[in-house]
Amino acid sequence: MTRGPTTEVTPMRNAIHRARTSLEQRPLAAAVGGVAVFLLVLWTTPASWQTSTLRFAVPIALAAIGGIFAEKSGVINIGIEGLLIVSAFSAIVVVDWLGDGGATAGLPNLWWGMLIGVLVSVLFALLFAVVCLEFEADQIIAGLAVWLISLGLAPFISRILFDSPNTVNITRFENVTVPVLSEIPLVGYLLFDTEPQVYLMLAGAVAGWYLLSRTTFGRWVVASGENPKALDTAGVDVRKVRYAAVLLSGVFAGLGGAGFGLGTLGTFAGTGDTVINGRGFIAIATYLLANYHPIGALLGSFLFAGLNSMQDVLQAAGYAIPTELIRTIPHMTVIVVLVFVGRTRLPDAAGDHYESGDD
Amino acid sequence: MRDRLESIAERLARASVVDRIVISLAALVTAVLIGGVLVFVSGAFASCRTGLEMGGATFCYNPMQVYYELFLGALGHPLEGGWTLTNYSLATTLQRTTLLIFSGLSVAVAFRAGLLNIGTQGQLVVGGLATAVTVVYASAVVPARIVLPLGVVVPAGVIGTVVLIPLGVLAGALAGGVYGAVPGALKAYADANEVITTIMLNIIAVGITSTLLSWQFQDPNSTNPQTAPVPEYAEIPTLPVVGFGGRMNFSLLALAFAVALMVGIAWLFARTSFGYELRTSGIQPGAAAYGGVDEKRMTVASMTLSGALGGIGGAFWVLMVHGRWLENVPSLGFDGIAVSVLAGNSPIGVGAAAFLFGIFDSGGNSIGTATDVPPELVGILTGLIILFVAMPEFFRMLGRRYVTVDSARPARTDGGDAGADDGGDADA
Amino acid sequence: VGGFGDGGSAEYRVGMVYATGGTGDDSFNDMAKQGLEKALEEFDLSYEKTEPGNEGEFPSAQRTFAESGDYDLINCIGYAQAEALRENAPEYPDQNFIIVDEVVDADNVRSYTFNEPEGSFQVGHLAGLLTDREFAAGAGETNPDASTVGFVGGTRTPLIESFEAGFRAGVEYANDDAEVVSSYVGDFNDTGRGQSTARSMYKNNDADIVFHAAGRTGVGVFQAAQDEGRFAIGVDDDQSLSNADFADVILASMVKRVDTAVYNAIESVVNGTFEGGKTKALGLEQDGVGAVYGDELGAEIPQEIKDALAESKQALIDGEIDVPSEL
Amino acid sequence: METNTADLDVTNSDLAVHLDGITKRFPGVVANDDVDLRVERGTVHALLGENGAGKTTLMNVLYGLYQPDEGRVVVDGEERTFDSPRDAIDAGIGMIHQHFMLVDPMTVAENIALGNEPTKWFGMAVDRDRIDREIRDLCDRYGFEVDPDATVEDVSVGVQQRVEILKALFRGADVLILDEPTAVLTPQEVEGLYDVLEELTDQGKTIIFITHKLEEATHAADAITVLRDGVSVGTVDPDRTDREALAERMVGREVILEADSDPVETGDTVLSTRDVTVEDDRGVEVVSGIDLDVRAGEILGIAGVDGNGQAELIEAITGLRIPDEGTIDYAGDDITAWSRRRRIENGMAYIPEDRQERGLVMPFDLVENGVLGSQRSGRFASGGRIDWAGVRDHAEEIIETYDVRPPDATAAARSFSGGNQQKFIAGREFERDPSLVVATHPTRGVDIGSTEFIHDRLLELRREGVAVLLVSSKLDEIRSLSDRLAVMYEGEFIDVTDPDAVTEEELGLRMAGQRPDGEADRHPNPGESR
Ligand SMILES: Nc1ncnc2c1ncn2[C@@H]1O[C@H](COP(=O)(O)OP(=O)(O)OP(=O)(O)O)[C@@H](O)[C@H]1O
Ligand SMILES: Nc1ncnc2c1ncn2[C@@H]1O[C@H](COP(=O)(O)OP(=O)(O)OP(=O)(O)O)[C@@H](O)[C@H]1O
Ligand SMILES: [Mg+2]
Ligand SMILES: [Mg+2]
Repeated sequence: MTRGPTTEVTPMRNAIHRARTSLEQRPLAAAVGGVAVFLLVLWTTPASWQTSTLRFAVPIALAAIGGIFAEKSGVINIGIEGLLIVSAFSAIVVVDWLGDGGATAGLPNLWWGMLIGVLVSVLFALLFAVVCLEFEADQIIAGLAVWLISLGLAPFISRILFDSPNTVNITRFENVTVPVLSEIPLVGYLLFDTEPQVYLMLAGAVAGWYLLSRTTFGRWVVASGENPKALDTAGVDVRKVRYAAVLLSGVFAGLGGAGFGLGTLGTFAGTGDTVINGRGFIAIATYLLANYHPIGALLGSFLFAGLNSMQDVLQAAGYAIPTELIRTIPHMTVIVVLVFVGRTRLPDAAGDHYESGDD
Repeated sequence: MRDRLESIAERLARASVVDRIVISLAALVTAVLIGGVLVFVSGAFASCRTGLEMGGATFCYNPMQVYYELFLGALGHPLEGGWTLTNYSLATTLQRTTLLIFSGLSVAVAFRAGLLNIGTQGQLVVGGLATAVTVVYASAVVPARIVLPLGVVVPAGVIGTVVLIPLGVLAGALAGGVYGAVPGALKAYADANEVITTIMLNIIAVGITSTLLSWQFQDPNSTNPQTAPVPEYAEIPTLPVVGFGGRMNFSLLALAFAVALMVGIAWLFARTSFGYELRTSGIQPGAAAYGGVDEKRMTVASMTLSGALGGIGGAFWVLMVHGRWLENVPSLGFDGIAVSVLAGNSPIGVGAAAFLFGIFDSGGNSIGTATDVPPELVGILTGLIILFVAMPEFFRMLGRRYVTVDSARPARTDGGDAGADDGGDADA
Repeated sequence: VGGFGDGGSAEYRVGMVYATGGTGDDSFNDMAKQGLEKALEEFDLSYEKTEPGNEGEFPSAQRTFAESGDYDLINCIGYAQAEALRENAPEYPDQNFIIVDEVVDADNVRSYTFNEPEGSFQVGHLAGLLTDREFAAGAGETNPDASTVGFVGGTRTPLIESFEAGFRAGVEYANDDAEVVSSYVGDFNDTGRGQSTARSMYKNNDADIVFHAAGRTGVGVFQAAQDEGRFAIGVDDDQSLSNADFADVILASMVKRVDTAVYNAIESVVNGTFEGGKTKALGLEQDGVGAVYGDELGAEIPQEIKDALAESKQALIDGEIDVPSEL
Repeated sequence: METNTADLDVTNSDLAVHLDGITKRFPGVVANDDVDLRVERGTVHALLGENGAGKTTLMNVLYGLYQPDEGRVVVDGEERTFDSPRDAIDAGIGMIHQHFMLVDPMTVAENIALGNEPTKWFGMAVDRDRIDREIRDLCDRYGFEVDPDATVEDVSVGVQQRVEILKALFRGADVLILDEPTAVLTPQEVEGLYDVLEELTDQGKTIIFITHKLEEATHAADAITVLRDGVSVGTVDPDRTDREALAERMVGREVILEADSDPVETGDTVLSTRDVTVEDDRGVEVVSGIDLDVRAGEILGIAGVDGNGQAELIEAITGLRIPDEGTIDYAGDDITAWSRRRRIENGMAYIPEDRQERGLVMPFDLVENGVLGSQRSGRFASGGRIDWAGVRDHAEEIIETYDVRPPDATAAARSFSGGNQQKFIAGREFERDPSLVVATHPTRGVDIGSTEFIHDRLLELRREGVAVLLVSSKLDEIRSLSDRLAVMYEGEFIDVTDPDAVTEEELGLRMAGQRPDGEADRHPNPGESR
């Protein structure tokens, strides 16, 4: 996107890089290790922190998975922050409009909100895709524009509808308990007695992983980002693949934004950076950290969401910590992660426009 | 003769400067049009006592009025009675213009070096605090008056102005520069993507400065999160005769300084070795390295310069606008991105774009007070402008549709074509 | 160029400069707006407003109104405007201003302050009494094993800390053993963080009741209360009415009658009785602050508790109880 | 123009491909002008022509990447319109591009199946077993050896080429187009390729083989069509023609196929490296303990197949890469730790391998490009300011002397053709008043006229006592110019010799890793691993 990679590698980073590669090569060991760490964390931390973490991971994880598809296909979508904003906002507006707590045409209004939220997000992604793929816009700048437009549009509409940059409150999703599974010790209450958007996130991560690594489409996405010309000459329309990938990033980000809005927030605050508050950017850092692995992105989102909820827990527990400084911990983490794991290689053609027949 | 004219016209059309200006203007117009439609349509969903009845709906907002307020309100409504040049709205517009020139230049310098510095905001926040703190502490040690050899007594105020303002600006530039150098170094030596690090550093800047504030620099006489005020004489002085009055918080001197800096940066790019190396790095890092540019150092240097410019922006925000540092810094740095993008990263263009966004800011206030249209409209317009500026192809395509430019482009002779020697078939 | 169908001009004009966060916060700013709206109905009045995004915009927002000279009164809502007003008021000696929540010493400014610690003491007293008992109403119930209550603040400023100070004093007055946990989210608009903070108080600290002074962030506190089946106490407005969705967990609200202040100021301008240079302190006695029981749950609160509160109210008015305004 | 070859008549045979009157124009260029091409089934058909003659363009038309402005495409007797490669693939055409179209981080199998993946579970998953099975079948049938699970970036160029061929066969191609398939191969690998082609034609496949090397065309093809400046100048039978006649047809004039360099007095050692070891971006050691000396007035050539460490060695010498071990001495100074700028300032000129990435700033005009590298030298700058008037004069001088066309110093570098770009770079570097010239592939992609000019200037500099280090993969070029010749293989010098003392065949063997003393080759299968 800007400068190419530099040639030097710090030894520290090399070690981490090697560790990561070796983990990637031994998925079973990685899985077992991951589960062990996971259980340890579950066992030693308060339950309220765990549920908060899970809920706050939703927009980060799903936006990150969406971002993976776009970027893997060669389109850096820095506008996912904007997609989170519009989807969360429109979902809540739709629920309020159809009637809080009711159902329309047999479908609960909350799910209508979800649907429309995703749709709006996809529309914005489509706008972004057209601008980048048809008109050869610089992806980073177009992405920033999408963010800025969303940042203005949501409170703008909110003021017109509600006479306030903040929307009304709606009744949020309720917990869905899976009968037997929720009885599993340690993880049952967390993973199988939770809200729909959390299930969506878990399913989304698995679906994202499957789609990317097991299907034809996934292979095309990878090829389109690494060497679009190769894909083109293999008879696949690169443009279509990129459209699909960017729209898919709209779907995932939409699920994340709408799920977060309907399941966790129940209201949309439009002042400042809005209630999304940079979660889309954290999502980008998350998938870079995860080296574009959807499951990795899920785990990474736990890290960031967990750090974020940690401060609330610590404060409530009476630790006198300077809040302002604590708030920056996740962001510092992002930088540290980038510095030490920065070897994440961007897809070769990421950020470049591709025109079939160009030499 | 016609050929000649055509070739001149062609050169003009291809000249990138003209290209950029046309595209920027087209983007502005398109964004304004779309914004107008948005305003009009959204008026149907707003509630108002009286509005335009059309097709069963009531349209509450008049886009013409909105733009009237936006553009002319920012100048103080020159078409209405009782207008004076040095009015408050225009002062606000120019105040913003001045500040946006600094942050726009900051972004432009980095962009030209191929670095997307989203971190001007953070650099401005940090630089501003450094300025305020430096000036507040230094003003305590500035001597009350100095007696020059001839017996001329220079009062503290004058000394203060002459010493403290440059000192404050320098402090801002230094702090901003260091804070810009950080992502530069992370990029150069750890390959950390600067877009992400600068976004993060913006948030971290808020955390750090607010912690510093509550730890040490909070004005004890105030409950607002802010530093103690700098002495009156350390604020940027206004030109009493031609300028805007003191309570306008705008100084023509500051604007002049900003413009001078703008010209200086343009000169740096065009005339100096450093500027040449910076531009080369931005366009083609491989070629820059080949040409003897140490890419890592250039990354750090350009980010430092960029940060310093952001820091200067913070310094002027402190010294010209508030006379102190406040915890909630307006989004001057983010607007700087828009300014620079609209200006095509050209330093001189930054001046024009800054004026436009100055109008947006001040006119935005006008919209907020004089109409019921949500002032967030300005944010949407900014986003739309950036979006359209980012897609020059869109306007080129439009242009090609309506202005037929047939491919009169002369065929380039392929020098040294072997066949050419003995009159073999020419290739075109 | 005017808007479509511009109405005729009214006799009086006021300018509103809202506190950051703006209208729609369901508390402080909306209270001011209610006062304005009441005045709009009763007088031949028109208004313009600005909603500055941060403190830096206050000086110019106030000045924009003052420069035009068209306004009979400029209402500056929120303590954060005091600084700017201290500079501006002398510059425009003929312009009438009011400031809410702070005192500005100028002949053309009328200041309205509220005794937040007194009101907070009242709800603290309520919380302290309830946390010890077994009490279930609406969607919430207390946990009789633990006597913990919580406080969630917006940003950590002296004003918000004075809420906590009063609340703590009230809790202690009711119950020496009750514990108060407190947390400042750092934002008046982050419902998400409000939610997770309060949830942590309910779940980890076994808090029964959480009082918030956090603007819109407080919505998150109500959500957490509903999720966890506990109680919350609102602020500024009777939030069991303004946020009726949460009426089943809002025990009470510490109201602060900003609307009264705004309305009275406008009324005095219309009547020609505006008194600049004076401060109106609104406490329990003036009904400027106070505990208002929740619309839905109020009826279920035991009478003896209500009696105790009435008693302490009188004691506060009589000055028999000293409430700290700082932590 | 008199020739002693008889044009082939292939009108009435069984045609696999018939391109009829194809014209393809680009802005300012007619790349193909009414070209006819008839390719018989089951044969190898060579398409011969100079750089820019239009060979690739013609094949891109056949492969559906370009749509012809005029003319018909007939495949298997049926007229077809290919809107995209997809259509061409469906019609049984496969293309192996000049630059391989492989996705580096994907595996061999993934690349082979790309775009044609068989699926299972109603399209829900790629059927990897089936892909593996089919690849194994293909390998058995045509005698290939590839590891389907290897990552493409880890296998040698030769193997990558097999992968490309397999990719075409995998989608059932009957006609295979190979665009300059030998450019990146060692002579031995080229032989292997010929075997593959034979195997393929035996099984009924048709091959179109693009090259501008005469001997390849005559050696491998059953028929040769020559293109010149976008025009077809006839199809000939290789058995009834000779190299000189073909060359004349291709170039349009008589060609001298040898450049000569008479020996010159050599002076002091200008450049010497000792034990230089370099790692590439991935941390793999690609240059292992190289010792070399270049004296004033001498051209030291480095021959070798691309990717054997030449690029990294040169980058280490010119200051673009830090060697991990060893020292580099230049004009008596140890410059190992010197910056690139300092090396430039001390008279090191460098024609880089990649002119468009490194040698020129493409959007800058030639004036601005003329100062690249000298932007801080006293000649063009003082006090940090660049003297643009002086720079402009300099650029115009280069343009004039080196016959850069069009002679417009204010045109952007990217608007010049490759050959003219190269001439400008050569001019800029040669006119630096250098004491050492490092030239990498100085004539790659440059036509014969410009090549001669650049060669002449190099020899002239050598006569003036400049030391020259020349890297090239063109054997004839490097043999005729060099005074001494080093052959590089897997990061080491296999041999340093007098170029006249070895035959082209011996050179080929050394480039494949065989040492002159007959010492056993450390890597019996040179191409397989890097
Ligand atoms: N996409 C394009 N746009 C403009 N001109 C082009 C394009 N592709 C090829 N050309 C021009 O068409 C002509 C023929 O090019 P082509 O690539 O077919 O040559 P070639 O015979 O394959 O040469 P080489 O041996 O160098 O590969 C050249 O002058 C080239 O500049
Ligand atoms: N993709 C392209 N788009 C536009 N113009 C192109 C493109 N490729 C080549 N050209 C133009 O075609 C012309 C020939 O370029 P190219 O480098 O292919 O020529 P060439 O035949 O290889 O020349 P030379 O023999 O000098 O290397 C140039 O004027 C170049 O600007
Ligand atoms: Mg070719
Ligand atoms: Mg060429």
